[in-house]
Amino acid sequence: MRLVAVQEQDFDAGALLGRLSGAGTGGLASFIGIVRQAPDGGLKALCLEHYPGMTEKALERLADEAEARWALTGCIIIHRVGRLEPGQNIVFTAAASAHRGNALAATAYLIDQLKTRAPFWKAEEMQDGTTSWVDAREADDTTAAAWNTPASPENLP
Amino acid sequence: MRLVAVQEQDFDAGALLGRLSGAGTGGLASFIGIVRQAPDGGLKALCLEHYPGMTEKALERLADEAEARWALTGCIIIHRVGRLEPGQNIVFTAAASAHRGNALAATAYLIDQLKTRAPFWKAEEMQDGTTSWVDAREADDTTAAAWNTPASPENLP
Amino acid sequence: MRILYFAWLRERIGKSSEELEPPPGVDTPRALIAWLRTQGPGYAKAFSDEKPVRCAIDQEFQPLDAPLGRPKEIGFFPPVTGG
Amino acid sequence: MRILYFAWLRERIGKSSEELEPPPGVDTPRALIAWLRTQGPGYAKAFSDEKPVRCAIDQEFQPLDAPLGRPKEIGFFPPVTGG
Repeated sequence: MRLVAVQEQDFDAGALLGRLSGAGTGGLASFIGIVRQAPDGGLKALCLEHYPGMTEKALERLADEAEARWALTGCIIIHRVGRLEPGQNIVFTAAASAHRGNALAATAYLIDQLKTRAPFWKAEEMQDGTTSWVDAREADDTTAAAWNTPASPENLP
Repeated sequence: MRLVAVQEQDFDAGALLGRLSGAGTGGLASFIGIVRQAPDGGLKALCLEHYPGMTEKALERLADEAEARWALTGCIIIHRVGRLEPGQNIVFTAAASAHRGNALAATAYLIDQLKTRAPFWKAEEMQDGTTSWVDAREADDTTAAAWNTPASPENLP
Repeated sequence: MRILYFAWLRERIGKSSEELEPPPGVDTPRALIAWLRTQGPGYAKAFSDEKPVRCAIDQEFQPLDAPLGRPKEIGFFPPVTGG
Repeated sequence: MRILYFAWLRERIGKSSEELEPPPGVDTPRALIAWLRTQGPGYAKAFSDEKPVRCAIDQEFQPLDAPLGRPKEIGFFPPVTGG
């Protein structure tokens, strides 16, 4: 089972997980990214833009990589675009495998790689009326790159 | 939000995830363990027994540890007992945090620790009519113990 | 004290729990196992090999050589296999 | 070729895409940026600093010094911030 989508509407995590629960699956891991309110409560919404066509190709490639690396029985990547308020879902990654370690590692891989290798851009709309583009985080590059080192996380619990 | 339960009935992963999606949560990770059919199709069911009272205490302690270690905004551990057929859910762990790495690590921690530190026992009921108790896996001890080493996984992606 | 048995220990002994008063000098789970072994063939079979036997004293995992104290409850079981 | 702009590059240039035929000799994204910078104040502002500019040639990420070839489509954008 493979599902990759870029969409404005919300996703139903329970229904998506149900679709991954097939023959041979022993473990099913998932991650949901949610719009987080700023500590000062100042965030009104995130506006997410993407590169149609390229995004889908980039996400399919991440799914290919994860399936090949962890012998998955299925995986899902869904990313929302448009205007999203605090508390709303942004992104869903999930992976199913015979063994729990593979499902957990692949789920983390998908979200870590997506952050640096899929063409999405966030702007923050603040309560005070200002809007600004979010800067890329160097930590995300470091995290994504660590999957390519010899001590990469799939060798760990 | 904290929920720990041992129960015969199934759980609704979507509804559970919804309960973890609160203020301050930026990432929400989960793991579902599913009864896996044996490669030869010979498994009829798993029968899960536990130590009432002790189990709940053990799971609450794991939740305490995860919340303290990863600054969680919430976590859930649900383990089913009784007779479960291939394809059915056994266990659910989930963790919510401001940051994705914490949610992912805590979710993996909860399932890894549960496997060696909560008093559950599985018996396999086979299609040929035989039943046998499942042996503990040494790999589970190694995986659970690795969380206590200096290079423990929360320092990695 | 209340003694509980789980999984194949329960099956071999033929009961899931019982109230027993071990004799003086039984001061560790291992000593309790040695005494239980003398209580009948089911016990002898269940505890023939101590290696795969684990225990909890008042619902806390303890090594077989832990001081037994005066617990309300002691459980014997094989290594856990949940998850 | 079709050129696409995203995020603050789109805002500064004032359009999300356009068809342009750069002059001969524009053989890398970096050279294309240098030429675009001469096409008006919006372009000059968008591309005043190349450092935060990333590109994709025919929907594949490429360094600014990659050979441009004869692409159907080239996209310019800041570092990605999805997830």
